[in-house]
Amino acid sequence: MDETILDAFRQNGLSRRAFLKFCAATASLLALPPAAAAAMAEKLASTPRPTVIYLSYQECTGCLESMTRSFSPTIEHLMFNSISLAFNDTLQAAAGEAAEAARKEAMRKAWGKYILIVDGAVPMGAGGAYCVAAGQSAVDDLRHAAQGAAAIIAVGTCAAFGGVPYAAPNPTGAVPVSEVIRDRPIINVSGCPPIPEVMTGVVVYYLSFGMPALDRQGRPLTFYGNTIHDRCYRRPFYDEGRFAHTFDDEGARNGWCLYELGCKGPVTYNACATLKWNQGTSFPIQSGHGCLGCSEPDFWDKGGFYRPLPAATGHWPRGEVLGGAALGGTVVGVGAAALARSRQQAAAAKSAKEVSSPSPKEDSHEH
Amino acid sequence: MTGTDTQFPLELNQPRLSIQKPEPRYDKQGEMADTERLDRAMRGFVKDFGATAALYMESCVHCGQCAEVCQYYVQTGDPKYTPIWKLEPFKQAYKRETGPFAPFFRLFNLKRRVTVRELEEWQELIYDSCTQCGRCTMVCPMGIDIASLVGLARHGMAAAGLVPHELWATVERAKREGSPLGATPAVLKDRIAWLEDEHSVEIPLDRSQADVLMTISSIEVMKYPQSIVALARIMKRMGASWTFRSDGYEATNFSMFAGDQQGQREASLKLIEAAIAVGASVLILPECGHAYQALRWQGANLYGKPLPFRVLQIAEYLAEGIRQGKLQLQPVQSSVTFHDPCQIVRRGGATEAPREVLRALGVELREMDAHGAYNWCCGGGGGVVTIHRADPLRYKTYQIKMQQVEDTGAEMLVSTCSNCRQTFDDGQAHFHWDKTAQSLLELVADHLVTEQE
Amino acid sequence: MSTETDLLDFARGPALEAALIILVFGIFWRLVGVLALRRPRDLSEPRVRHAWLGGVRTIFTRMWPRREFRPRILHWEMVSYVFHIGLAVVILGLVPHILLIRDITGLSWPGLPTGVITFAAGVALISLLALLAHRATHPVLRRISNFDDYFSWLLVFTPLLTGLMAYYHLGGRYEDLLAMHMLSAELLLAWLPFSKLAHTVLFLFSRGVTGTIYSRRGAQI
Amino acid sequence: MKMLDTIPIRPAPSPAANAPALLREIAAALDALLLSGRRHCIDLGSLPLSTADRDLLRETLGTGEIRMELVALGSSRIEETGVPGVWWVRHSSEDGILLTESLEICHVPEIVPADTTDIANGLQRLRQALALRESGGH
Repeated sequence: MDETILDAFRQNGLSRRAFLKFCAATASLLALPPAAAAAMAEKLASTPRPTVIYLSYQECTGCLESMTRSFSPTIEHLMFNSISLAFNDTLQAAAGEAAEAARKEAMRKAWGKYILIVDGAVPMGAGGAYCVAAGQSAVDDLRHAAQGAAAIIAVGTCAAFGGVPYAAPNPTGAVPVSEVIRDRPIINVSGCPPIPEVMTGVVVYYLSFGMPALDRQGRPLTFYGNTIHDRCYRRPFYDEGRFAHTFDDEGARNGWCLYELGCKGPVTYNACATLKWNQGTSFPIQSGHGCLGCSEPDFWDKGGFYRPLPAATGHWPRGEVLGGAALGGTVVGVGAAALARSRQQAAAAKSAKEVSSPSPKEDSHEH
Repeated sequence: MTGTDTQFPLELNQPRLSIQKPEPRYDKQGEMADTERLDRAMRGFVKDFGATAALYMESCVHCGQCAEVCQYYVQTGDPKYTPIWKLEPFKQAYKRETGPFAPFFRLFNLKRRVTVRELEEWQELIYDSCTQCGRCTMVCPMGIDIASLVGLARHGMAAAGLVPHELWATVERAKREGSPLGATPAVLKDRIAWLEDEHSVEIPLDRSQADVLMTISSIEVMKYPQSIVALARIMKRMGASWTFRSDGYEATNFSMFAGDQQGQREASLKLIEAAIAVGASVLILPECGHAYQALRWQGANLYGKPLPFRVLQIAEYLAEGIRQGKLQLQPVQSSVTFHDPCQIVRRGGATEAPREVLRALGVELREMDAHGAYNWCCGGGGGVVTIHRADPLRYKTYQIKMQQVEDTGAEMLVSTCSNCRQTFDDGQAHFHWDKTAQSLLELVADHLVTEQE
Repeated sequence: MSTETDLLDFARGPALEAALIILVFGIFWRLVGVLALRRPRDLSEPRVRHAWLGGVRTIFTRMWPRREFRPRILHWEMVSYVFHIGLAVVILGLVPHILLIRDITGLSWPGLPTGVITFAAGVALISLLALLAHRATHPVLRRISNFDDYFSWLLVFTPLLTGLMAYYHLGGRYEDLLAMHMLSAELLLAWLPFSKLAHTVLFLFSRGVTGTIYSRRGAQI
Repeated sequence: MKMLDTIPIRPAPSPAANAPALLREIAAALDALLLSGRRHCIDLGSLPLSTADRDLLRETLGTGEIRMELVALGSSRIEETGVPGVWWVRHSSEDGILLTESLEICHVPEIVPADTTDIANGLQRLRQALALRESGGH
């Protein structure tokens, strides 16, 4: 198993030129400085091909669907040239007990060194009974697999932040991977789904340079370092104050900013605006729809996809609540005034008594 | 003399110029415990607080602009003369006692109780250094009528016996004798008889019925008797049915300055009742600023119902006479500048009447740079002119006025308030100035078209 | 799940609601508490009828100092104006603000380019600093200023600063800065009714009352 | 109901904003190449380039003398521009999708010269072929 990645390339009949091209394309994708392509080439040329275990829990397979559409580096390159994908329910040919046996064997051989990719949230409710495969609950399975992992990549918002299963009312008690595993490095690759090139890119980056720099949400800064808003081609319209107010108005036709239509771009960290989707074809905002903020925690529960960002998240009845506050203020104000008036009256009465019986000292004044 | 401090004897009859730097002092009337004094101050202050005053107290944003238009701050540069600062203890008392958050402030003691010490210290600010001229009202971006609040503060000070001695003594005398300067009914009768004799004019007194009840400032009786003669000659020319009443003649109301509401009301009621007794349709106030404030604008409110007669300041009456053709005047061959008495013009609204009269006199009117509602005060209003210890400060503020008058280059200075006139005379003597303030009334009397024409 | 976005959600949700409730409650408390005090009718004979018109006029005329007063106050009045206009442009011109107002009140109007907003905010910040320096050094202002003045200053300054920082991502991530911005603005809203900042409402009443009283007397006001 | 394709969509206008800065960077890189032999690479994919930007770049740099096509993991085009030493490199995938586009400022792009191992491997294959030919040629 000590075959390097470059070796794998050569075995597949590819020249060093192809390898260099792969590195250049990947470095460009990772937005690394061009010089890093050379460094990456050097590192990958000497790095053993790692074993990857891909586990799926409460998920929709959307992330894997997305990943297989990566065009640079392609999933094929990853699988055939860069990594040894030892287990994936969906992609592998084997099934049932044969698959389980293959997985156990792969994990045993690469124990402590393999990369664990987790897709989906982990249900904790009912003792983990909401997701059981081969007689083992997802949470137990994850705990076991994590023990032998060098690093964990939590792919998709479900694995990274809980995602859809975690959304209120979270009937299965779903949690993200980071709440189950706390003693292994975890890279969160969020998104619903994540951008395909981001998923494959993160794997290549990890192989080339080890743990990437992460943001506070545990996401690689390379892809999640900027908000959609900051990289959005419609940003100039935001700055000029030109907005679409409905999806079919003049502003929408002119391609103006979708902020007023609930775009969450300003608080969403992802690479959609630069890498785009479907081989760089487009991304939601370019297609005329605001960003949902799918790579952010709790994006389902943030007050509504079409509510503008600065709008209040709560759905409280504005008129009633504020009217009630006004009424309450009025009542308290009247009360305070009534109290003040009664004190005034008491003061006036006391002063009147003093005047009607003048103090002898004041009276005895003579010149 | 119980009730006043014997260490600083009152020298009311001394010529004003003999007063040399008085020692700084706090005056107190009556013997009472500090707590009692404080209680009275707060009650006196709080009991009259209405929505308007409360609104003012709530609105200050501490911008400090009032200081920049106040003659005391402008002339001294001392921040304690900032108009709104003069109300500081009262603002605090208001917040604690009457404001909408008062129960809250009391509960948590967020606005602590004002002390008697503070009130003593503030005596100078409430009385000596505020003529209630209301210039600050005109600049306040929040429109706070600071002068009226000073009036309310004085209610509290008076109730607590914390009035400067001379002002207090003046009020006491007015209450006792019916006049602050000793113009008792007897003195008035004497004076009138003597003036009738001396100037061969008829000055009606105590007629039972008259259209016009004429009132007088005791300053005029004692210092400017020629004013009474002028009045009589003009009233005769206008053919008016008028009279003075010995039961209601004193237009000055020093109780208002001191903050003694009871006294203020009594003084006003005398005039009102006299006017009603003679069946007057018009009550004429003399050349006196605060009299206008007291009766024209506060009289009905103290009386409790609208007054059954009109209240006019003499200049307004003269202007009416001119308009109706009852007064023909000879032109005055001179340039004139007019000093607006604060309480008649800025705070009284009679801005045009005196100017109408001046126009009828054909003078060349040279307005001061700031005039009308934006005029600088002479420095003697609000009872300040009675307070001896305030003299050095008053002279400083008076310099603004002198400069203003000089800047116009007018030959003659005219006003229509004997209190201003008294302040001008005093300032003139102090600074050896060559300008004498003239009475508008006397100027008119001196320029009546002669009988034959 | 993560505290930083929770903070923003808190700012956009419960904190905003609480601030608005306190704002409305406090303003009514203060206004009614004042206006429900005794308001004796003025029995003196008015010189001018419909004096309230003068009150309304005074609300506007008192926006600018009279010629007689200008030499001594105009310069700082201008600084204060620059601040107020800058603040108004920022509050009423920035689209996110308009959206928030629309969300609460249903009212909406066109926004201004962010360049204009940034400029206005910068100008407002600088003028605020100048006003603070003025307050801290001018003898009159030093004398009459209290906790309210300085704290209110801080509460106005902070949202402006955090707003600019959020827009330019200075000193933190956008959502944190946005949360700080919203929370500081909410603190401002909650503080407003109980402080000098209530002049935003009170000025109408105090100017109007004085204008009415003196118009009634026929005085220039 | 309006047909979707009848809704007029106008692309946002985009002026050439970045090209001038890029051209200055290229000039500086050529300076460095002449002085110290240091190579430089500009990843065009990492910059927001409008059509106008591209046109300006193309127009200014012009077309040079060498045009190469590399066929490995899809095709790549390596062209010298009208400014010698400035190479326009475009890597595409097997599906013909552009993967990365860069400007390389160097004598020859690194990907062009044959690698020693590849040469050795090729030599080995050549020898095997020769041996096969010699042994089986007759």
